[in-house]
Amino acid sequence: MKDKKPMKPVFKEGAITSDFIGNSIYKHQTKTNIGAHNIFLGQVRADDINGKIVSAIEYTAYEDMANQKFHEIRELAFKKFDLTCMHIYHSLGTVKAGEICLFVFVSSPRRKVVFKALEYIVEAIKADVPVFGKEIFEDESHQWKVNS
Amino acid sequence: MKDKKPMKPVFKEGAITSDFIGNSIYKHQTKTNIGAHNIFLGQVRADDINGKIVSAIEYTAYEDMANQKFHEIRELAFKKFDLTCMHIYHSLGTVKAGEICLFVFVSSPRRKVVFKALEYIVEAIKADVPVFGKEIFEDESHQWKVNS
Amino acid sequence: MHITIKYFGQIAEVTQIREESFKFSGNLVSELLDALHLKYKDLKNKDFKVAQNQELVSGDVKLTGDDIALLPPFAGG
Amino acid sequence: MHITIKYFGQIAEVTQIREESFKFSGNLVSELLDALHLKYKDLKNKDFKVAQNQELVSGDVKLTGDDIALLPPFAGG
Repeated sequence: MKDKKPMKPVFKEGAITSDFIGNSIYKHQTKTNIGAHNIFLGQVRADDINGKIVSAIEYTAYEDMANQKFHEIRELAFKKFDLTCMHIYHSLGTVKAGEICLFVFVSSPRRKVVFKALEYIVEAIKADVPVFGKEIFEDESHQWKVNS
Repeated sequence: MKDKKPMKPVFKEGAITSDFIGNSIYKHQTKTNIGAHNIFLGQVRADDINGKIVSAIEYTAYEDMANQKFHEIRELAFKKFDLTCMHIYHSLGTVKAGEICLFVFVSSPRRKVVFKALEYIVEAIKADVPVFGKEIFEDESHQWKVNS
Repeated sequence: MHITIKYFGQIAEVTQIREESFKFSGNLVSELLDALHLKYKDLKNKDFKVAQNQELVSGDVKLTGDDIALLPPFAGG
Repeated sequence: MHITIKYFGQIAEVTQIREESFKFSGNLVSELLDALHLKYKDLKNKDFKVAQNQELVSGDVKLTGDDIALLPPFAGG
């Protein structure tokens, strides 16, 4: 049935700031068995869709299921790859074009594994986590984002 | 013969700070055609080698050739991958265990390409750039680092 | 039985509610979907997956009484 | 001719200098290396590559008069 281990919080209200990311990197400098970090950042694009420009994405999620899926992705990644640590943060609510909505951070003693692990985790998030994105245009109309 | 385009400075004296990395991320938030960033960080490990602990690595380089190689890696990566931007920073001099000595940052409209590009660039740096690392132990003896 | 049904994203735009307790006597997920399509005509133009108790299920799965969610295409990251 | 030779890392530990102007009358990189091995006996235990004008070269390449560098194993990143 459901895994009962404590889950790390993933969702953050609004954009993920560069200060938050810098600080997260800083905290890993005490872990002196780490030799390689790999970080993925998803940033909201100001896409031009038939002449209308995306100004922001408003994220919602089926939070209970999403947290469960993030947890499963996390557990499986630790099983598959020799990682020292892993952090996942995803925005909820409004994230403006140019701002960061996804921050995935993996660390390992050696580099080869972090590349594989990071891509695996990001692809799993895109495919398996019930997060929904409403692309808001500058004229306040909207369309729904679909991952490709 | 040698490429005469201007080269971006890569080497930095001492460790690369988390503030510098955070600030570099911040500067990309005006580039609203970017959808995905991928960042590699090399961190100095406090390896235990026959009971002696690495406390720092002292980096030197054949700087002219290294800058040329970084430039070639950069040009080739832009040719091979659809990247919006790319930044490479490498330390010279002393970097203590836990501190960051390599910062590679690639950005693209879409995510698939950043994973491939980042791994390509990091492996090319490790293989082709004449940088040398003296691992300093806590008792001030040393050995020379070799990339694996 | 009464089943709690949750709607998200563009599906919630169709239903105009995010959650409801739906009285239903059928056995299968597909039967529940038929009933929902009758109630919300515009669902037929929408792409969505169904989760029961937070796991994706296909139409031939039996209803357990756990929460059902109608999930439009995922767009995380 | 006089060739500028640069030494790095553990090779500079052997030679005790980082750079020298070396007077030499041979034609090939391998001949220059033979002369350097005579001058610096401990080079024979060391692993290194040779660059001429900042490009790696093998022993059978002709000397051009450009800078030669003896490069121990790379350890960037």
